[in-house]
Amino acid sequence: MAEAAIPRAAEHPPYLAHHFSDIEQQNEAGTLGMWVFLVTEIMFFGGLFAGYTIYRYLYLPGFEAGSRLLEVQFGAINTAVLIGSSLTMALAVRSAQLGRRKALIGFLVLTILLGLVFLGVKFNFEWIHDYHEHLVPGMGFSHPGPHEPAIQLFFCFYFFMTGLHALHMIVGVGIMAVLIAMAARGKFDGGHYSPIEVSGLYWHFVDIVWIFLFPLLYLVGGRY
Amino acid sequence: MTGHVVPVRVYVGIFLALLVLTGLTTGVAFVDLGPWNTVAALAIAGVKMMLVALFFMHLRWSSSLTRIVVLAGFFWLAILIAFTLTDVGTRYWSPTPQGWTAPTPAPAAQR
Amino acid sequence: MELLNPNAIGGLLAQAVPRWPGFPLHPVRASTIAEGVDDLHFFLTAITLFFTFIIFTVIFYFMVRYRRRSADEQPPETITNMALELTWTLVPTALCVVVFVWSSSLYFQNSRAPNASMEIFVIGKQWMWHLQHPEGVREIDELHVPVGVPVKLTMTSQDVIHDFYVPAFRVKKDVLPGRYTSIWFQATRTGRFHFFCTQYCGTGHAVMIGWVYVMTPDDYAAWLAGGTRGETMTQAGERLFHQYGCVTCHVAEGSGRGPSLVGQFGKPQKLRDGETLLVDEAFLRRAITQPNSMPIPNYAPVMPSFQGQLSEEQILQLIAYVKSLAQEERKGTGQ
Amino acid sequence: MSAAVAEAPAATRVHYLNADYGVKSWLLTTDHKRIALLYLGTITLMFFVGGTMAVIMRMHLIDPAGALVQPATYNKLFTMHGIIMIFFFLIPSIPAVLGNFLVPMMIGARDLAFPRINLLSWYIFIVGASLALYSLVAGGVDTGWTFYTPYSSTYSNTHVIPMALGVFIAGFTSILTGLNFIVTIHKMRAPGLTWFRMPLFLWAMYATSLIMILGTPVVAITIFLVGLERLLRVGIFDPALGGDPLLFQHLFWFYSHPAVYIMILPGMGVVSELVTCFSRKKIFGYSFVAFSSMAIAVISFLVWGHHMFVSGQSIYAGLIFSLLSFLVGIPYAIKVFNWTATLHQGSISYEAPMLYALGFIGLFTMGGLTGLFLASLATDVHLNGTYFIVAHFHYIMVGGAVMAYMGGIHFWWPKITGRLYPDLWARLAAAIIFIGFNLTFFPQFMLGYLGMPRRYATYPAEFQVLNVMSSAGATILGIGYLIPLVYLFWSMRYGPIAPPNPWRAKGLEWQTPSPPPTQNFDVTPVVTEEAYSYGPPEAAREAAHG
Repeated sequence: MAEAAIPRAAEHPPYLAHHFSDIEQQNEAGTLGMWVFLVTEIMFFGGLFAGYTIYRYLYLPGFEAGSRLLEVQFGAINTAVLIGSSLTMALAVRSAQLGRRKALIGFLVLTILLGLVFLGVKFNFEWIHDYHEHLVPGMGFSHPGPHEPAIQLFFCFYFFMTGLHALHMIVGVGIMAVLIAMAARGKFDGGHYSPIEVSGLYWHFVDIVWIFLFPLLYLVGGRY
Repeated sequence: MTGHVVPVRVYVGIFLALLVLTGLTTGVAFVDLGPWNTVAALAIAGVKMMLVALFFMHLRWSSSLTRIVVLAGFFWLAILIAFTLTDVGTRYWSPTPQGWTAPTPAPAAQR
Repeated sequence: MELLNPNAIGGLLAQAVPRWPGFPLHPVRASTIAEGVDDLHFFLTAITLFFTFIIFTVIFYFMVRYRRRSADEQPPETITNMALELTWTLVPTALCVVVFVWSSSLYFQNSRAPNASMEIFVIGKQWMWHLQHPEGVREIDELHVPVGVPVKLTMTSQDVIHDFYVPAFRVKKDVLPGRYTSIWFQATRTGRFHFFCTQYCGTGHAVMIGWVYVMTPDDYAAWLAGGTRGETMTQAGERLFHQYGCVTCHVAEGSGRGPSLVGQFGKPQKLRDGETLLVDEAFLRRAITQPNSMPIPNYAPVMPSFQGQLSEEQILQLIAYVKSLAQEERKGTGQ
Repeated sequence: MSAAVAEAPAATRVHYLNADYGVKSWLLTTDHKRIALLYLGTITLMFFVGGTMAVIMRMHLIDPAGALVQPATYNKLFTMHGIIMIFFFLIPSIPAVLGNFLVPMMIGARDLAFPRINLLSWYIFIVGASLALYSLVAGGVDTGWTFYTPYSSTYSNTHVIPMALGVFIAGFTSILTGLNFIVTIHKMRAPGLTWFRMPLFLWAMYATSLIMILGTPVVAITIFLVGLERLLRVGIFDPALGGDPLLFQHLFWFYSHPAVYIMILPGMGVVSELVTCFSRKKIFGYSFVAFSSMAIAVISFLVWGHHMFVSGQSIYAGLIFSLLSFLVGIPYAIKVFNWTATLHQGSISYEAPMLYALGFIGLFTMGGLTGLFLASLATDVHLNGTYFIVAHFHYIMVGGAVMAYMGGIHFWWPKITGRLYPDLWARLAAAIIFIGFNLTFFPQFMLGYLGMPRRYATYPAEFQVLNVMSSAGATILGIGYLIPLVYLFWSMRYGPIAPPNPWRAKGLEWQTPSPPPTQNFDVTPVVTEEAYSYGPPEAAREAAHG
């Protein structure tokens, strides 16, 4: 059988999968694969955004009343925290590109920390607080007032959307941990940074989802 | 063999811009602009998304195929929302907007 | 909007179809719109059979004519014929647009209930139909209507989605919980016709069927008189209007905390956010169950929601009473 | 074309089937060909599970008062039949089996872009399928495959949550498979294989993958919300909270109508391959057929409202959806006419795959044209929810997708197993299926027009004659599907050894020995000609044009 076609082990770096002809093709495939996956995520969150838009159109006063029950300062802080983690992630990708392992690990750790801060603020200061305020649908929701059913609908959306987003954050933090372990073992030294770049795309996407969630949930109809 | 490396100051610049925009959108929410509040909030969120996508996600330096994929994602989301709104939005338009007239009294009532 | 006269074109076609004894080719035509819908149906059947016939015969001809005669036979080159491609793109498109215009004009024409049509209220409940005449007669799984009189059914469901379908009248509409949907028909023949529930609604979906009895006006009047004489819907509505304290706010002269309901039904009502809605059954139902989702200018949104306290039947009776207020007001001004 | 590969007898040559043995080699394989066979086994099992339910239902409907089962059981039967046949057989059938096997080979690659994700999709499919089977064994679901709320979320007391979870998980199979195909077709084509030299099967796979990745997530989140609403007793579809019952239908049909195209588009890709190979001619209007696949992928997302014409949707939205539903039919007309024109002046041979392809064209034409009745508002009011709809979508799915799937399995069987099946039996089975199918579903068109509603366990007596005819057809159809099961298994052991290219077809997949080696091609092929270059050989054509 002709061996020339299949690159021999010498020019066959460990991270080049057998079915790709060269590293360029593998990287492009990885990036395109992640972007296509992010499109499926846009549609996945899209189902909830569509439902939110319809009910906001139908019950605007109720949604505005529901939105005012949320603390906007925690939302703003969380947005800033997440944008910060996007910065550290971008810097992590950059240091991976330049092959600086220590900086890469440092920025990845920073990204995880900021992610955990976001989840901490979300869980301790918002969800627990809402639970005590009886604002969690299905767990003793009661908010007597004119728009009671519409407010409950709003909180259904609030918990579904932020819950799904938090789930994606947890998965992202898990990915970062794996990357740190691999980086520590020097897997990304030889200029092979595609896994970092792809995880970065995922993380930035989760940040973009929150960039839309924050105004739609916290600022709908204004705070005056 | 590295992809496009972006200088740190560009990243930090984008980061600060995003923080400013977050502050802006929160601030604008405290000003009563009526329906314009929603438009402002979404516009600012759109600008922030473009910043993150173009610079942090390197969309600005990536192939046109990737850009088409991203646009397709948002276009399909727009299809879902727009077509559902065509139903919800026009549901209570009664086909004949003229008023209602009492039914001719049923035959029994005449006798 | 009536570009094509649906009845003229299809009429000829319908006559051409032979009447098979005992093996009905089309369901009984017992309402004014049945003719038009059947004509469109036959036109579409004709298109289907025509194109199917073309495709089948061309394929059979090619199969016989160009069957492989020797193992390594070499057929000539395929030449792309742009003209042919365009014809079988534009012709189907044109056909589709024609059928679209015809069916949409027919549909819009059929979707408008004539003005003074007789009103009947239908409540779908898991696996039975309550049908209520304004005169107070209540029927289960049966509907008596006079022939030749347009009848408008205002329908709602107490639990899941049902669907009221009378094949003979070619009318069908889902019956939704929490909302009114309506259909209308004008029977053209007396007799007994099936009605079905055609939206899956659980175990008894298949037994949620019944009969529409179309009677001559005299028989209908006799039946109506003989029916169980309870209070009419309007009287029941008035009783509820007082029992639930509506009268304390909705004072007739308009001096109460709520707007006066006299003469309101059927008129457009401007909401606080500028939208104008026609005050019809759906508007009143939303006002009763979710009063604050539709704030009225210069009235405080203090009305409590009656969601859950009033049954669907009671809401319908209240609406019938509010309609009667509009009727009296007109009669008052009429004299 | 690359030089003909030196042919060593299959028994001694190393190919993907005998390269490795043992259960681990199958359960941990990342070879797209083995994963395709894993899918083949799984969905064949699911097909016969769903099929038995269909036969029971048809036997039940012989008697207007219901001959076999209680109404509650009948409701579970048609629900499970729908769910298993759609989510666990039809949607994965051609993309996961034939697509997985052929996409890398047709573009001259060694494997899909993400082999490990490919194996992960099969495991996700297994988890989803076992959840569905658990729900079936535990007592079944009676919400209809459409899961309409508020019945599915509040009123049904059957095992909706495990089934909803099963469908939710199985959705990710489609998403990951679609993602794999899109990246593979974009990034891993052989040198010289431009987009317009690709076989039309790949165009169909690409269009189907677009629908899979853009539509499936929406139904995944919708079905997840139904499960959540059952769990927490509160949710966005709850009418008591002012939830809009139509919102679920919008979100559900946004995916579920394009899902119908996920089922039929791959079938059209297969038929394009079969018609060209067995009439030994280049496809008529290649770019028209290719672009109509893409047009279908796009327009299919704009038409879902025609499922809701009578559901209380506003009549203005109905107008928009009706016009677009008419326009989505045009690309199908183009495809059917182009296939028919391909037969012109061809040299047509009638092996079993060709019989399935011709059957497909005929039945799909009828199925597609009856769609016009349902796209037009006035007639849809009368026909919605009746057996006319059942007949329409069975003509498309069984007459179309399953016939094409059978044709594809028979056409590539020599390449997959290296064995030839007995062609006489195969033609007999194709004929039986064609006859049984028509006898089953044509009477249902008339039942529908006469007004018999669907999903009825008992029905008025005047519909009995047509129902008995339909039940008779169902038995013939059932037998027709059993026959291939027998002779295909037989052929795996006793069938004659297949040459690399038994049908003298032109695709890249026929340039490797059958069954192909694990790495598909020893030398990555270079493509120099257009797809289906069945015409006279290169030199003769120059002379003709010279």
